[in-house]
Amino acid sequence: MRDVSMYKVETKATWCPGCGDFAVLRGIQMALAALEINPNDVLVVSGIGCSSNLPGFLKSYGFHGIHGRAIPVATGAKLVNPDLNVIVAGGDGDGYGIGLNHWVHAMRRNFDITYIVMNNQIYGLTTGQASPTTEKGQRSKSTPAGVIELPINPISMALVTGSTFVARAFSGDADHLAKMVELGIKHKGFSLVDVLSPCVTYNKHNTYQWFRERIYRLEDNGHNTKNLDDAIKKSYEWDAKIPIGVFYETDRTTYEDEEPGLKRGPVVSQPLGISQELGKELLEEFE
Amino acid sequence: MRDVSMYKVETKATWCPGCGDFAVLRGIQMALAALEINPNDVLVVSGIGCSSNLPGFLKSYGFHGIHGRAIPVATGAKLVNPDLNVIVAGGDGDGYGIGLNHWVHAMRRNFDITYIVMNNQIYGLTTGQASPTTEKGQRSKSTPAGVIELPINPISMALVTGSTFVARAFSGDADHLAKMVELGIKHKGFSLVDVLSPCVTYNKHNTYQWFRERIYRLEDNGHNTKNLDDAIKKSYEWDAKIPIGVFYETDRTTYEDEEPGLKRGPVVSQPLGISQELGKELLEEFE
Amino acid sequence: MPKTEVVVRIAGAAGDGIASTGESFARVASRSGLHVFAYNSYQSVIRGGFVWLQVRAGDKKIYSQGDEPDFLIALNQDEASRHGPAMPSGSGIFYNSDKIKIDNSMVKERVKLYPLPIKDLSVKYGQNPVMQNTVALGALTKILMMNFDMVVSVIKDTFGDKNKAIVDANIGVAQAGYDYASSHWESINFSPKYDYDSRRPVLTGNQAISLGAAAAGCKFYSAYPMTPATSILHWMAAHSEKCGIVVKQMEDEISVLNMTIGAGFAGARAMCGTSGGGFALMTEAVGLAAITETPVVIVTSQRGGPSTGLPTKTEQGDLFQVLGASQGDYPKIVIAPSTVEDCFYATAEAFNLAERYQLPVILMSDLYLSEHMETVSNINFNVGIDRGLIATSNGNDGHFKRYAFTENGVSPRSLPGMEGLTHVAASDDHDETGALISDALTNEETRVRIMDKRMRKMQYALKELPPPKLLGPPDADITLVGWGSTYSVLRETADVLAKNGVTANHLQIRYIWPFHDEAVEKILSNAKRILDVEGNYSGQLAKLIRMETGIKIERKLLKYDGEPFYPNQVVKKAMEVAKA
Amino acid sequence: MPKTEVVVRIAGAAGDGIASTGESFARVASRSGLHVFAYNSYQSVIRGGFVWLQVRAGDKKIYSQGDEPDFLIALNQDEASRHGPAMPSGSGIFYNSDKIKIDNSMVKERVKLYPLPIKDLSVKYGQNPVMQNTVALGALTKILMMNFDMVVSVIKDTFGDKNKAIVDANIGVAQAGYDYASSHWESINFSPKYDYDSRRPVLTGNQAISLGAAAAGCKFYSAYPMTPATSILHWMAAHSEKCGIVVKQMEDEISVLNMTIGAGFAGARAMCGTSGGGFALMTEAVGLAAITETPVVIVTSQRGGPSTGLPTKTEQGDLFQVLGASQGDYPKIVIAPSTVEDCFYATAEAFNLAERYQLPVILMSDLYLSEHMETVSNINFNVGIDRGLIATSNGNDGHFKRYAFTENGVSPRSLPGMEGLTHVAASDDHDETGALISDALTNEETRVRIMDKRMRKMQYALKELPPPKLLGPPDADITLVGWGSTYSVLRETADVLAKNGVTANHLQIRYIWPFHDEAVEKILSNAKRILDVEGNYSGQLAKLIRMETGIKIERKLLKYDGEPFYPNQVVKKAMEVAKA
Ligand SMILES: Cc1ncc(C[n+]2csc(CCOP(=O)(O)OP(=O)(O)O)c2C)c(N)n1
Ligand SMILES: Cc1ncc(C[n+]2csc(CCOP(=O)(O)OP(=O)(O)O)c2C)c(N)n1
Ligand code: SF4
Ligand code: SF4
Ligand SMILES: [Mg+2]
Ligand SMILES: [Mg+2]
Repeated sequence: MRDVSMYKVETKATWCPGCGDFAVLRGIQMALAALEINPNDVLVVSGIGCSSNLPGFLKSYGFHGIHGRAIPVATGAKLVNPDLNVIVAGGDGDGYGIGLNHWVHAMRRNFDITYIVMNNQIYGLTTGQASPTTEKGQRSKSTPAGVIELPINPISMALVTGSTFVARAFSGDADHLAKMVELGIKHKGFSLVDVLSPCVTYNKHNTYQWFRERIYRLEDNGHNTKNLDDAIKKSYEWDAKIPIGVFYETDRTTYEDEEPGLKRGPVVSQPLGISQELGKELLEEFE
Repeated sequence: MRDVSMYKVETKATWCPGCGDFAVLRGIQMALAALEINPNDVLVVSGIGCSSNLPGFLKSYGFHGIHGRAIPVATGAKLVNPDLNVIVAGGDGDGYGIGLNHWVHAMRRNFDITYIVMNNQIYGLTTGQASPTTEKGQRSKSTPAGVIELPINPISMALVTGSTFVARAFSGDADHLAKMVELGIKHKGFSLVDVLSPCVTYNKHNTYQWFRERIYRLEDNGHNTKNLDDAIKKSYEWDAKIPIGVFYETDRTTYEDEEPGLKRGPVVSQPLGISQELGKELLEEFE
Repeated sequence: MPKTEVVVRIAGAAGDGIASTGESFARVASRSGLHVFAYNSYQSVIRGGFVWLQVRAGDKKIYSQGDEPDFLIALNQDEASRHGPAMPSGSGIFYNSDKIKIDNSMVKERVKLYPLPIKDLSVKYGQNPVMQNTVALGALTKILMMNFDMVVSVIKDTFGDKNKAIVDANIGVAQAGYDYASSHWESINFSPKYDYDSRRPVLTGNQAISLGAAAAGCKFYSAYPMTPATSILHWMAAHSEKCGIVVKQMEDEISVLNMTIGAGFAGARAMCGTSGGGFALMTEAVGLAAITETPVVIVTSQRGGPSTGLPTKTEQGDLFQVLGASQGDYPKIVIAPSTVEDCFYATAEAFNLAERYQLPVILMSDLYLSEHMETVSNINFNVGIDRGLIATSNGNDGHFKRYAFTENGVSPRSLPGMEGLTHVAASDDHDETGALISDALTNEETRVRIMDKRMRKMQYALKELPPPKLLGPPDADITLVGWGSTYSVLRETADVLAKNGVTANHLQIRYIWPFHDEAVEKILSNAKRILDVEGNYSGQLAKLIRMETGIKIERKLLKYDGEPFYPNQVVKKAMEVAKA
Repeated sequence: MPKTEVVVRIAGAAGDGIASTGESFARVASRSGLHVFAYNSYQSVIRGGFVWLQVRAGDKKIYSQGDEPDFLIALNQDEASRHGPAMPSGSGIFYNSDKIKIDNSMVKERVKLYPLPIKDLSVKYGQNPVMQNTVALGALTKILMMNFDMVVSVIKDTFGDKNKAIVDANIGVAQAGYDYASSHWESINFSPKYDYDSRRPVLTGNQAISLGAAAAGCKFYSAYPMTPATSILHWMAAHSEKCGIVVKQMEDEISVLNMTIGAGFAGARAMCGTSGGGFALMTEAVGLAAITETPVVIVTSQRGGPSTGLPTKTEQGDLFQVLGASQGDYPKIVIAPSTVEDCFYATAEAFNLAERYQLPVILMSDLYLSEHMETVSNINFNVGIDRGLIATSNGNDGHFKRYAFTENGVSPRSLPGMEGLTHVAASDDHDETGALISDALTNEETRVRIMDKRMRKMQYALKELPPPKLLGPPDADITLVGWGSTYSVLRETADVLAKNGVTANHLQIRYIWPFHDEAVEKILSNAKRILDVEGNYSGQLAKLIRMETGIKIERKLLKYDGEPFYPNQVVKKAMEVAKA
């Protein structure tokens, strides 16, 4: 166990007071401390959104890219340097909206990264439009008459697409949140931690209070995290009861472990260039 | 029942002899004939790929757009003219690769369109790279050592994302294929017909023969198309036995039926412009 | 002489309600018959940061937010300390004296302090922190000798019938501020021509774009939220049912433009909106609209780049992104409206051009133009609608030549649903009927003919589009050159220069593409001294002008710090150049 | 005088094995010591269509596929009828006389017919339809008096040790063709300097790019398949393990470039490749690379536009797409290699520039350059590697100034994993440490300084990059101007003109950005007559030249029918211009 202060920086988080994302920041710091991972060996990648500002508030390497494209950046870094602990942090709009395709494909590839989504069911930074997880009927600046589409269910999507670790946490339960992040980082393979992280400014429906009335922990419920069917069933629960905890975990060879280009170890540590002999051999194919 | 020749054009399909896509073209023509839909009232939209050339070989309105973006074009047309019968036709690369995000979001929105994917588990037009549905281990020009990621399972993704009609067909069973397309078009809401449509040139693994050895019809099996859990379970079947037929069908209000902008009917038939009175009213908000 | 113009700055943090207070003041001024111009400087953060809004109001047309303020309303200590010391002599500062400490040592000489004991004044009406804004608003209107009835009417209209308690509370605190000011301070010598019968709408550029679209019969709007285009989406969504417009927020900007193309293809007048990063994602489909000859209108409102850059700051840095959008050569029209009023008309015009030439029309705005508020005098919803060539059945079912080779490159189009006019619009190149020439039917000659056909539209469009005119005396000492939102500050500059004995004229490039090379060359080669004024690093318009006319503009005033130009800054530079 | 150069055209349908037959002939010629240049004209269809490949071989450097062929190998009746009648007097046509009917009435005078009874000749070796190609190849080598051993060695190397039966069958049919020719026809008077000890590699531009990347230490390559860039992906994937390169086909081009940026940020030399439509999708991330100062190399190989356009045809139509990519002003380097050999070196150079200046470097190729085959004489894998500034720990943990303001704009960078040098790279604008200035810490002054810092890289890069030199006599009658793949045909044109008594020189623009304005202006203002030769509709390079130098090139030869320039065509236009 390291001291959490190792992972702190001077820059103050600019989130609104009460924003759920503070708990996520703290959860990541606690998880890293618990796992004794050196800040130098961590790369936190994000897109754009209130939530995506997170890397700037944390001591580690960070890449705060463009909206929706955190996962490709993160997996590019991971593929050339698998020794890095790569965490992706972002919002529901960023990840389940514009960036959903990358998320889906990363899950089936089983890159060994941890994806933490601060799911506030709203577009925060752009001042309150419906997001892909906004509930049907909710009014927002872009849906003044109410949303008329079903929300994305990130848990069930992750389950059927091949994510090898699928969990949900809640910003109102900070220690549990930290634990989920810790398990996600420890898991070898793609791990999703969907965090219900209230936007106190723009989402007046899915509030801390609203969640508190519904949330329960899967682990208190004897849920079997090895059974995909059970996990899928649990993933549908929402209106009356909302489960948090690990839905599912399984073992599958990671992408990096099978990648032919990594047979000799991380490519960032390999010498550059081509020997004259290898060069000759390569050219001979064309003669 | 109309004459299938109504839906034919002079332009010859340019697919390789034996390509599965011929059966899909014929299936669409048969379905339209059976449903007695006038060619003028059909819009077939596609992206880019061998399969996406389909609109050019069929008598109807067509839009052969850019790679991966058929669904947005189709839903744009549908939203302004819900009277059109809108069919989207394309490939696995087009729809489950670059275009997957649009597909997922269209399903949860439940636009009333029919999406036919000619799934040959390969990138045909670009001469044989792995596609999102290429099986693990398969060699291709881009994966000479074999694919190292799990394929997308379009059926289970559609099921958990809210597609209200989910079916699979096989180009080697043309009449059944036509029936699936017909049911898909008849269904009010988003319908997916994933067609196993062999690429005889580049996919030497998933051949007609390979499928024939495995394929069975769900309807011969007493499958209940109203049960989501059963459908999801069936969706996992692949290696030994491969089901075709309707996996799931359900009723849900379509997007168009709830869209506030369509309250007065198709917007393409509405008069253009703003009366001076309405204009005054709109301006008053700013005074 | 009494002042006839006043500049008020409100400064605080995000979440302090600055924008709505500014808007209220603007509407009060407008309902008093004044012209108004307001600009809000804010950051990409939802709470906190340093936000300030500057409103300028007077009885003549106002061209910018002005330079130094006459009044500051400071909403917190930070902002008081940041803006206070820079306030010019003769100005005044309103502030909540319960929370903010200012004394005369902190400000210049002759700066008047207006401490407001907010708690006392608002205690009766509840403890809402934004009450301080309304108190200050009340006090300010008193100092400006405005009619308090207008404050009441604006508050009523803002909160509506449903919120009687809120309306009453707001009127109460405003009145308290007004009364406190009246019993403690003198009004200033401000007497513009008030006129309580004329009320001009106070519009932002985006609101004008939205209204222009509605006027032109826009039936479809799609967007993915992105500053500074988002408020178009908000207006459209709010007026969807009323105006019969299908409004769709999509999953990304790629789907936005493709969907808009689908709507345009199906026969609806269709528009979408975004900013630079979203436009980058749209670029592929811009070429699709062009090759399928589908009419669409795309609004892109620029902000500070590169990349996410300064997402809430203004810039005119995307000219080459728009000109270079998508691979290959293809026809498109690019218009840069110059004022809020022009946003309305340019948008309506864009729809006509898109349908007449069957191509994408791109409207380039920027944060400053899209988001600043202005009183607008002349909005006429009767904009004239020209849908271009629509085919009628030729009885030749299945052989419709959608892309018939014509003199001006425009071919009659059919819309899905029309009898006997089926055809396929393809992104692969094709012949007159739409059949692909990229595959087995390859044909070099047809390729050249179809390219030439498409590109001919540009020659004809150029003939139709009015060439730029020089504003001001033709033989002026200096010619100011700009595009888009700098129009206003250049107009103002020319006026100020005239007062300083320097004659200036002004060349505004409104049609960015096709480019009026001959007209511009003629104007500029007759200019005595030229100053190019642009909100970007590299002088993008100047580059375009050189590309099209060969004329190199040596003197440039370029700004890329995120803030708009201020009149003084432009005047100073223009004087330098004029005297060089 | 005997011919020392021969042009062979093979024509058939997609799926007929034309490309591999062409390649075999090219390799036979190369192993005989000849120089070769081959171009394949095909369509976007997997089977059928009209495909033809033209190989030109001779004992001097060959600059193009040549004009009229000396020999046609017609693989089906359609192609025989299409190409046969145009064959010039003195040429010959090989064809399968079992299936194809040609007689003398169908061809010009003195066109020799070489009917091959394929069934008889190949019956021993099975009924594979592509056997006809190999029979023809055998016959052709006899007519050209080539050494049959080279045919044997190429067949062996092509099919490898594992396929002895196939190797034997192919050698058998080739021999049958050779023998049949020898007993039925005369050889032609073709005697270049054969040299069976020298064998130059026969490379396409894409293969040279791949080798150049490997030589430069590329450790990461990502792509989404897109003609004409796909063959880079194929080479990379096939050599991933051997060369230690991580190769990833992604779900789209957006993820491709973002992933490449991630790899570059993590410290690998990283590249990606695409064509115009894919590049459009990448544009947003080009700006991201620039503002985060992440080195990446992007290859974009142009094809016929707009939109999907002519996906298997060549064009140089994306210059402004690349220049205008992404919003705002930011530093980038754009290189247009001119030959296959230059593809190798320009790619290696791109990696050095990307790391030295910490920015995106874009290599612009086109289908013609990427896909045509050429013998290359001079490939040296020792390309020199310069990784630019890498930080070492400053003992000041957490306060690393990743974006320190420096003289030339380049700041030492740290790589994830390095001790004590953590920082966040952000797409929002930021200060020296990387802290955002788009939010609460807004700062106009810092914004200007960081913009200036980034843009200074361009001034320094321009100083480093060698300015273009005029090739040929400085006082020539005509100056040919071009970029990219037209280099070769312009070289050839200059030679032909010289033979016709017209002196020509040649200005090749290799660095598209930053642009060597002074050097180009100097060269062009001294030119007598200028002819701009480009493969696009609008003369994009000419526009760029005018934008940067003010010089308007009045005479242009523009081609946008999908096919490359042919020497005759350029020579004809150049003669016209030179004599005007
Ligand atoms: C290409 C692009 N489109 C749009 C935007 C504008 N934008 C910034 S943040 C955001 C949504 C943020 O929502 P989410 O990811 O849920 O984050 P939150 O602010 O709610 O934490 C959008 C649409 C952008 N930056 N880039
Ligand atoms: C943006 C973009 N990227 C890449 C391509 C190249 N491309 C054309 S078709 C295709 C894949 C086709 O695969 P699929 O959709 O499965 O269709 P199939 O040919 O197998 O029927 C690709 C990658 C393109 N046209 N546009
Ligand atoms: S707007 Fe919402 S998500 Fe953004 S910082 Fe505030 S509370 Fe958090
Ligand atoms: S390449 Fe494959 S998918 Fe394409 S036409 Fe041929 S068989 Fe069909
Ligand atoms: Mg959110
Ligand atoms: Mg496919």
